[in-house]
Amino acid sequence: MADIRTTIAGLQMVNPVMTASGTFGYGLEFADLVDLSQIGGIIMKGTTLHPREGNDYPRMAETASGMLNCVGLQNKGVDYFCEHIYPQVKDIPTNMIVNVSGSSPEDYAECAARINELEQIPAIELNISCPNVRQGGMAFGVTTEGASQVVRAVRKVYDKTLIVKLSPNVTSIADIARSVEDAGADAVSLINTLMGMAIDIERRRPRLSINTGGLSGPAVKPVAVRCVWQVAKAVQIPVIGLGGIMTAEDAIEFFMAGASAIEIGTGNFIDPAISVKVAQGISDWLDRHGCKTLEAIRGVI
Amino acid sequence: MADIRTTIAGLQMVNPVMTASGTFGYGLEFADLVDLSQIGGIIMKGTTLHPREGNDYPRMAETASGMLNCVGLQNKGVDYFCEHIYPQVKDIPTNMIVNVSGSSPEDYAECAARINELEQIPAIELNISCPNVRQGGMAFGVTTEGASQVVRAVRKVYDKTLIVKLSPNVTSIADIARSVEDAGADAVSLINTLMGMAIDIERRRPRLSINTGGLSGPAVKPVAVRCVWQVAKAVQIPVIGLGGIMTAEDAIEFFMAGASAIEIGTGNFIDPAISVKVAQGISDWLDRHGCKTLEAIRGVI
Amino acid sequence: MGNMKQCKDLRIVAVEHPNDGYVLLKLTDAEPLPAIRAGQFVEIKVEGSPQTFLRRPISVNFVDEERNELWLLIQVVGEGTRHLSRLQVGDTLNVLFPLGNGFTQGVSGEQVLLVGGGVGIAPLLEYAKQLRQVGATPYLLLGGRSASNLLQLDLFRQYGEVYVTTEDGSMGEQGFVTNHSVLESFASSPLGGTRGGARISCCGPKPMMMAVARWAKQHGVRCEVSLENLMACGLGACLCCVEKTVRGNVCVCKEGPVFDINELTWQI
Amino acid sequence: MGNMKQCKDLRIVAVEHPNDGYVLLKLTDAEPLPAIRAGQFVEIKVEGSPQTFLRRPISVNFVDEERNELWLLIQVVGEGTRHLSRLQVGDTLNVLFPLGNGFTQGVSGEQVLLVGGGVGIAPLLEYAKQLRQVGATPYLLLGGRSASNLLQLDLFRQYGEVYVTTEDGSMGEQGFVTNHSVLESFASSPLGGTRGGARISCCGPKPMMMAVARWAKQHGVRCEVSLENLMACGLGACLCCVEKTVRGNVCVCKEGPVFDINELTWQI
Repeated sequence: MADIRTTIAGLQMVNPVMTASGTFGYGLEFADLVDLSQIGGIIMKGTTLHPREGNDYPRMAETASGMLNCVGLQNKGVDYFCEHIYPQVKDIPTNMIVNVSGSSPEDYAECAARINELEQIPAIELNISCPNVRQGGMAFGVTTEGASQVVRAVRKVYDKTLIVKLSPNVTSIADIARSVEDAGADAVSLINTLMGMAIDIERRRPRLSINTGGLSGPAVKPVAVRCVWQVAKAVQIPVIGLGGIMTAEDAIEFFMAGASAIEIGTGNFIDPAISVKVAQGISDWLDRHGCKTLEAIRGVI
Repeated sequence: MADIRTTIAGLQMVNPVMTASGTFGYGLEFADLVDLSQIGGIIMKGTTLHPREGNDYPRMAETASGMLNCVGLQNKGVDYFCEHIYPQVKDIPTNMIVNVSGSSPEDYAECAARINELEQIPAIELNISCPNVRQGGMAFGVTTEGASQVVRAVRKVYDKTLIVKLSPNVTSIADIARSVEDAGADAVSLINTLMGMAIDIERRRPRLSINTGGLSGPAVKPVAVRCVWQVAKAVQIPVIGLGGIMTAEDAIEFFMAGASAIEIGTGNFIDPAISVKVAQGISDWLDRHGCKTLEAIRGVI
Repeated sequence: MGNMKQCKDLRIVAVEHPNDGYVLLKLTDAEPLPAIRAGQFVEIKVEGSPQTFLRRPISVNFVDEERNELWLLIQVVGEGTRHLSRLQVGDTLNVLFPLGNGFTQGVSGEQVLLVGGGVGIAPLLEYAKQLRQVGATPYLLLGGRSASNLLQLDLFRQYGEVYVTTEDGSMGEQGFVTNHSVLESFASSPLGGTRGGARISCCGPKPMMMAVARWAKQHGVRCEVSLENLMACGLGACLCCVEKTVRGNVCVCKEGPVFDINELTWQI
Repeated sequence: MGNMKQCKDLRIVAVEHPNDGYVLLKLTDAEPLPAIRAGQFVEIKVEGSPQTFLRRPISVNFVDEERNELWLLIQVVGEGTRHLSRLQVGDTLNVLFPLGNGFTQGVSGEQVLLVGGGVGIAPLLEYAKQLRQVGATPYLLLGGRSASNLLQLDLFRQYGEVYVTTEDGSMGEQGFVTNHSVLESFASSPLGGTRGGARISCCGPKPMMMAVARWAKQHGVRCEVSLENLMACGLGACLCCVEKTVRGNVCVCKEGPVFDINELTWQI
């Protein structure tokens, strides 16, 4: 049977399937429905230095083969996380990763430093691409200067695995990827959501409270595969691919495009056990095709 | 009954529905299936100064609620158009518009100048955003300098309605729009396709001959509505919206986002008569909602 | 285990069409269904419906313990629900359940006025049953646009007195539930209510729930409402279905869907 | 008018399942169907199939003028075709047709060898009929993986001699069509063909058509093949289904789907 254990910049995973931030809560919400130990890693919801109420309702709109959201980083802040959530999640038998957002390089760094102290958090995913809050890092994620500035600040204070999540809402995602690699990122994950909008024509107003939101789901998969392919050719560090993955076959596309691991986001809303099913499906696909490991197909395109 | 006659920078149309370049041929291909006189305007396939063979097969891949294409501006060149195609299309009773592409500002200008001489071509759509050819203008469309350079060159030699088609594959489409407005564009149309990729995992190769292609269809509609909303707020010239429109309700979203007219692209492949049905549906919707003209809802968001 | 969430294909044993606008699906499973509290809901996956990408939250209409059946009463509005209305006996439906917290659990001897409007009436049937089971006394005040929107009345009558209003007067008293003559008797005793001490549980369109909440507040009656915010995951993960409360934004799917009106920030 | 393209809902009058792998849909219309040339195709819209966004090109299997029926023989491979296989008599199917140019129209007295493989056999039935109608003599050489892939043989026999090959030997001669013993007799007379002067029309998987084209070239026989490139519009507008020819890239949907092998740039 194929060996799909995966290591991303020192982060060891039972398989290459992770759950994307904001789509799997803190893992606890899914404990009844899926064996969490069979997931490569759980990237918990976005955490910021200070508590955030997030955006007003409505925050979601269904679109063709996808959905828009504008949650806006609702969270109780890093202190609350450390004191109340960490104790509940630290013993979940998989990689529990914190997604970190902020409004300034200092914010990011301070939040990351606090999490650096948490023994059982082996990595963070830096969200420099949230499209849904004015100060959600999108501003940083769309310029090479801004991106490397944040990553350098965090790298100084964070010594475990540092993943940086990239935005597809840029002219050249490869340039951004190179800049965060140079700034010390251990890996990049992409794509974050595509900025979109939907209008309720009967009420004559946007379907989302802040007008625009992030598009995710199968609709964006072709854009995600393209971005992963471009970035994998541009950087040496591992690339974690995400964007509309619903099946093992979808995941294989990302591996062939150059991804070392994948994240499942919106798919968790359709099938809470999708991550484990996809992981099993990847293993089965490799067996059917006589591949011993993912390296046999990774980046073949 | 609502009056949906529309004028875009001097271009008078029986309704605000146009067919997008590359999806409706020269109109002739659809003559059996739809009353061409009931379409606001037909934007004919991309024309370049010199003939182009386009890209190799395969050029198309179906995706979730959309499709990828990499046709690559296959056309017989502007001379052939003027001598052989223009005579066949000039008397089609609607606005016959030529989509112009090129590899250099000089190419664009020379091609536009030739078409400027054709009495019954009231407008051109400048394609500075084709993602499918190395020299397809994408390079121009993704920077404000490149975009305005091409538009200025064409504006010098073209004195009829000049529409510029914008790419969504940029960090700020509003900036590009402002630059082409300053350079003399009479209107902008958006969005061109999103750059995407799909992989045939059994054959272990991209589904498209040149690896990547342009994503269109309902999947991209939320991105298109967002772009139209951003651009309509950024410029004074009319905005023509397109991207995944399949129904009159979809079109109404674009008008509410600020569009003065719309184009239907991929939808023509699903229903050859969709443009006329959408035009009728827009009129019916306005009647049902007591609107005398599109101005009653345009840009209400 | 008994009330752990599960996500599985349930078998359809009956598809009833009370009228054109509704479909009643009766589902069963090889294993005993988990314990379900009245007011909890399920998220169903609509297969083969291009317009329906996300799951759809549906309230639990009734649980038939003897037959091990779960009933879902669905109003046919869009393409997704039209698809559900075409399901056949023997088909399966993928269901994620039970979700959310239900209505306040009843205590023996208490009186509870269940106020429902439109398809919001559905979950009140199971609630009326559960209240009766613990020895509480449910009263039903049900409103609809017209008689065709008022279903399962015979079943409701098994559990308590039923009062009806319709906007077109085709059944019961004409008007909205808040216009019904019986309502006065549920005011708090100090305010002259002959059934003082009763509390209200309400489910229906938001304007109707706000009107009921306003009345309850004015008449010193405890009141809870069941919200139907747009949601994706149903598990408290996506944070899309939030409602502003005195505790800040909370997920309707996880902290709700039932809230005491004093927890909400409604302007009433 | 008689052969103008049209896009309309046709009514399904029969749904036959020759075996698990195929479905035969018989469609009709209130008005007389347009004139259809053998080898032309239709583009159908698959409703309610989330995985199927674009229309699907399907070759015309047979036209029953008396019954005003259009037959489509579809191999059930993906989600879209599975959907088609579940259609019921009375349902409608939206069809864009007739599309493309068909096979070379027959002339009285000529002999034509129709070579088909797999589902590519389907359009040859209508072609055999039309050849017979003009007084030409069709011969059928049909190949499949196994007997279950060879359908409608009785119908084919009404129009000409039928020769069969199967890869597993379950019917006819074992091997590929190019291995069939009868083939030699169709070589050009100078090369000893007893049926010299016959031409070949071929439809099937590309490797099979290339093998047939190679044989035809080597044996001095005129040969045309029907291509199945991926396409979107079917009208020559999207330029997605292009094939490289001696004239450059041309649309298979409009200039084809049938091409003389000398027009193509195949390396044979």
